[in-house]
Amino acid sequence: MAGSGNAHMRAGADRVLSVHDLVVEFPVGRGQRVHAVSGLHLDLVRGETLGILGESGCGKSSAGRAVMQLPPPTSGSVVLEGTELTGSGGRALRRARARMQLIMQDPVSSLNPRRRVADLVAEGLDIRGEREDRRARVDAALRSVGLDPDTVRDRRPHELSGGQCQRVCIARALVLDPALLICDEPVSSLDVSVQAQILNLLEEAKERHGLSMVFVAHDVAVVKNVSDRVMVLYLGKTCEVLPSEGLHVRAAHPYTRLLLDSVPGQENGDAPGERAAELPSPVDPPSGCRFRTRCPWAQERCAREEPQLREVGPGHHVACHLVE
Amino acid sequence: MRRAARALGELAAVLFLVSLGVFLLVTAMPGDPAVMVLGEGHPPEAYDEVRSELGLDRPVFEQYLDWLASAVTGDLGTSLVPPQHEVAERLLLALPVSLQLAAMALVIALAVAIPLAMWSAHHEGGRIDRAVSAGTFGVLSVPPFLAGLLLIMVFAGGLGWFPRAEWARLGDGLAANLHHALLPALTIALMELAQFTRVLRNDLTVTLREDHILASRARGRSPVRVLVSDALRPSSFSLVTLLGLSVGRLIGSTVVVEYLFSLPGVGSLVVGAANQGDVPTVQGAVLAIAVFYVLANAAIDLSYRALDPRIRRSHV
Amino acid sequence: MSEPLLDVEDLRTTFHTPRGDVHAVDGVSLRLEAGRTLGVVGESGSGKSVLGRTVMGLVSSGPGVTVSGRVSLAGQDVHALAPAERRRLWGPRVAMVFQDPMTSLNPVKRVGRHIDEVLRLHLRLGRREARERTVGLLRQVGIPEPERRAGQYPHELSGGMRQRVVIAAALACGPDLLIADEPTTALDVTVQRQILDLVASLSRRSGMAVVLISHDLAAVGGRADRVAVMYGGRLVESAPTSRVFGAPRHPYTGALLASAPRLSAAPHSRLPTIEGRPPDPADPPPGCRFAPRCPRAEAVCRGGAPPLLDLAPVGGHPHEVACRLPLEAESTEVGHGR
Amino acid sequence: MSETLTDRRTATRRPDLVAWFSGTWLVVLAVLAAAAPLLPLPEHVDLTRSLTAPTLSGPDPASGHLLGTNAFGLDLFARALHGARSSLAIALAAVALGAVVGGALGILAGYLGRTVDTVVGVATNVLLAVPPLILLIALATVLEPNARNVTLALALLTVPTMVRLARANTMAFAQREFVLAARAMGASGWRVMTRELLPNVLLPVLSMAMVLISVLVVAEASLSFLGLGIQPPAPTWGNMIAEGEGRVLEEHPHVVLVPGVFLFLTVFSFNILGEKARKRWDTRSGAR
Repeated sequence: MAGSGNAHMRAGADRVLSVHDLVVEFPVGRGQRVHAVSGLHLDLVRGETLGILGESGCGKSSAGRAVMQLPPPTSGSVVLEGTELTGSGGRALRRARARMQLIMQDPVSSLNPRRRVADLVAEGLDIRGEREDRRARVDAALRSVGLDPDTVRDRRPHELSGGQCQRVCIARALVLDPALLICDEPVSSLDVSVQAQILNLLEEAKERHGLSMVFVAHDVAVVKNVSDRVMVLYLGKTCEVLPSEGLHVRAAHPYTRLLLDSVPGQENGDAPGERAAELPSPVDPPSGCRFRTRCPWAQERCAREEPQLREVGPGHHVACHLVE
Repeated sequence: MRRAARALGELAAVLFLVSLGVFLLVTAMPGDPAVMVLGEGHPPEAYDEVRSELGLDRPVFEQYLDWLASAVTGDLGTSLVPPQHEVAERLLLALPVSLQLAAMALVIALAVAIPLAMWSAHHEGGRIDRAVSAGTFGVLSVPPFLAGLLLIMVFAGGLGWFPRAEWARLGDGLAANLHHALLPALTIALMELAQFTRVLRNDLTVTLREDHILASRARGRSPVRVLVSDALRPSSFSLVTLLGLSVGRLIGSTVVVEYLFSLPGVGSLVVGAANQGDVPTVQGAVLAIAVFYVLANAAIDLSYRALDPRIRRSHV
Repeated sequence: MSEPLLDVEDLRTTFHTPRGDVHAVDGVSLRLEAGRTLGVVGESGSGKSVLGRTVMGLVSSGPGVTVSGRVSLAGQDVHALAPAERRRLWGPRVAMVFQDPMTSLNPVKRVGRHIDEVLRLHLRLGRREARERTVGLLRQVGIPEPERRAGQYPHELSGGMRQRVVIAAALACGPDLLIADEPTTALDVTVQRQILDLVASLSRRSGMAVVLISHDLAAVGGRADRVAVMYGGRLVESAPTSRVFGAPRHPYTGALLASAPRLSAAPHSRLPTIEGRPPDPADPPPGCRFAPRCPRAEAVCRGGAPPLLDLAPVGGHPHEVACRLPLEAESTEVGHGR
Repeated sequence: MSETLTDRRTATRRPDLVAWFSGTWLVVLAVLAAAAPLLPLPEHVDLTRSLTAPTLSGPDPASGHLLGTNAFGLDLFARALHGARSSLAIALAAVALGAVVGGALGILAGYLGRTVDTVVGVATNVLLAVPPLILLIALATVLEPNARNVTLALALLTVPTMVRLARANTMAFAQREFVLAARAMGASGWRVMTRELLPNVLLPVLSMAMVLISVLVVAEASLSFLGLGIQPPAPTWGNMIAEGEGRVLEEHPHVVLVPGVFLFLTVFSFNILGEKARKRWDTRSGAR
């Protein structure tokens, strides 16, 4: 792709989240800007999980945080359950944030080291001034993520393992009864055996609370496992949107194919590989299709013309000139 | 480039505010400078005359601008206390003494601290390391005036190796000059030496734990080579930082030690003036020291670039 | 069977800490023949990195550490050598690549100097000659414009390029054995593959043996001839790669394979998990370290450390397992990969 | 790996004895200093009451002057304890004041950034543009040399260090994900500063305060030594040491050594405890 367009957006009312033309840029001095996310569209139906897949620097984390308005995007619109979030400041935004919760990559760092588990889980309630049943709600949340309230309640984060810390993070998100969970690489700092526990936990939580989820990660197999739809990003642009069912067979975009071929254990000798190893600078992204500098099939047209997302199958959209 | 302009602007703002603060010292003074000049029992006409001569009858800000204008051209006014010397002249006479002492102290401190820190870091946790660390802590807890008195007691009094309180200018011969300067310089150096050793040693032990040191060792380099060529340079940032921080302490120690040894430097000048309430002299000296100090720190900030290629690129 | 290049016998590395002795490596034995690749797999805290460093001799007995057992590299007992002699091995005989290419290059040294120095130290090359060899090595590890790159500082290169530099420095003196400690963990997936391909092709070309340490079974799987699985400082299973993936015998290996999400599986399928948490290295459980988390464990497993026994049919490649109640030979059909 | 582990071992085992000694010395000194007016000590300040006492007598418990007397026959032990009263009180009050003001400004500057940060930054730089002792001398030239003014001047000296430390820690913690998490749950800026940042910034600030106490004890003594602090005959360690300048020192070294040892042990103890505290709690030094 790395192209633009909104052909993959769906009609219909039951949308928890819809994001239009999201742009995130950071100044890096000398008048230059990092183009972290450039014109992203996405929508999310109730109960659905959207996986956002990409490597470091593709803008997947920036996109997740811009939806949270942390910090607000450079431009674009984010509508959560019918409420426009961009531009709404201060109190209104803080209230809306309770409906969407963020789970981050490093569970140890996302917990204030000086506070106890019970207070960490109750933090959202305290902020909202919801004092009734505080203890009972905290205990229920801890139990729902598989922690025993009596043993962990008075511990501090450094006394817990990474997996347990991530459970605490999930508990404190769930206690607010959100509609949307944004998970930013929630398992990439965990060992494989712990990773499976957390993934299962997220699935259970989603079913029990009727959550919708945006799941940002770099691991194809993990994303495929938790998602209904997968969106592949490269240098801030969308390459491909497709159902996760059969993803490894149907994926059509050269970049998605490269990702699939790079999965350990999937190496296949006759894959064309890629041209140059270097990731272009997000300060000065390539013209046309942003992936063209690494694409083995790139043509002259790819430099000139930016590909648009086109439907190539049911619910399957690709932004590439070469895919039929 | 924009960063450099910004830093320069901030430097100017700081110097401006410092000069304003230094000037305002007069207004904070409890007594009346005119009375001080005249002494008790002066005729009233003379009082008004002195006041207008000193510019005290004009608005404060105007006085400040005047003062700043003359200060920039090198005129720092005259001392309030007889004999009413030009402040700038006295400063110029005193400056070489202080600079020599501070420079000698710095050289001594670095010459001892760098090898000592490397030796100590190399034997981290060992007997040598513990002895060095205990020694530096001990030395750090002896303020320079106390250290100076003890050194005088032993080397000037008991052993009689050094003069106790005289100064020989360079004109009197290099040997005499060094003979007189060594004991005070050593006094000043002690605390810097201990501080340098401690910080550099801690920094080296951290650097020595980094992956690239392990990688270098894994390529078969000897521990001493690793210490000198792989660890010392990354650690030298903190040494430079430390130099910046030590300049302030160094100036303080020099003041105290000059006073203690009765050496004709800026320190003796400023302490004497402070004790007599001679505000113009204190003002002039403080302004000069502050300008020197700010510029020294700016120079140190600049030297980071030369040392760390990562900063070098991001700054330009 | 030929004389092995690397022969490790009952290696133990113990750190003495205020909390008590930590048995980071607790009785590991393994062999590696010249030109072969051994994968060492384990989760964090399994002792795999300490094993690599102890084999290399970077961790050796001293204040706070005790190393016992024997590491024999091309016939020389690494831990019996004087420090200066051991250093002479590092570079020409054995070299190491570390996990994080951001920190394993000295930030204030130019890229070329990292390689230059090794050449001049071990091969006693002149300045000019070393410089030429450096450029050649950089080209060999796939760095474009090697002349220009050699003059740059590490922070001017991407992570993947930096790891290539680290590899070039490791290969400079043509070692017989390369120990790569999580060489791709800090890198992106697509770059990860390039680096692993590079190590494999270099190994093939120069007949260099490789110990590939990783937390990711699948990453090691495609590159290693044999895989050794570590848990709690011990080897629990060691077998030809296809056997480890196709018919793991240790319950831990089986569970580890099963808990990784598979590309071919349907979305939202629940993953089998390993309950509990890894053992505390300062206070490990008695007997089999995995017993507290093992669904098959019985009283006998908590009795004493299970020995590492060869369960392979006569004549086959050894398939060693440290388990009193191993999985059936063909019980789980786990496809290679995910 | 091996190095870290060994270091942790030696670091926790070794200095405990020294630390215990330091703590004991400070507690004993503080108790004696607090109780000094109540203790049956010989005269320490009033020259008219020491006319009959021996002058410059050496330490001799039998004479009733435990550590000897000075040139006016005033008892050195009593003077040292009364000196400790003013030294400790001034240093503690100044550090407390500096920590509160500097800490608050540092958190505000670090979290709010922009204008607040610039203003606080320039103010800090102005204070730092004059070397500490020179700043003290300048203030001493124009201020009445009493305990209150000395305390205020010393507090001013600690503010820039505290601001920088608090600001650096605030900025480091503000980047940590738990602050982002709190904001994601709708926490206001005030809540983030007081509930998330303050508890984390407090420990490094407190440990820095420990280190600064020793610096201030030395600064106060230096000022007194230069004749610019509290004036004799009211005792401070600095002006007591100043009494030993010149020939007195060689003939009667105890005049210098008695206050010198008090000063040394106190500064040493604060240094040891401060360093211990800093090692444990400080994540990021405030140095530039």
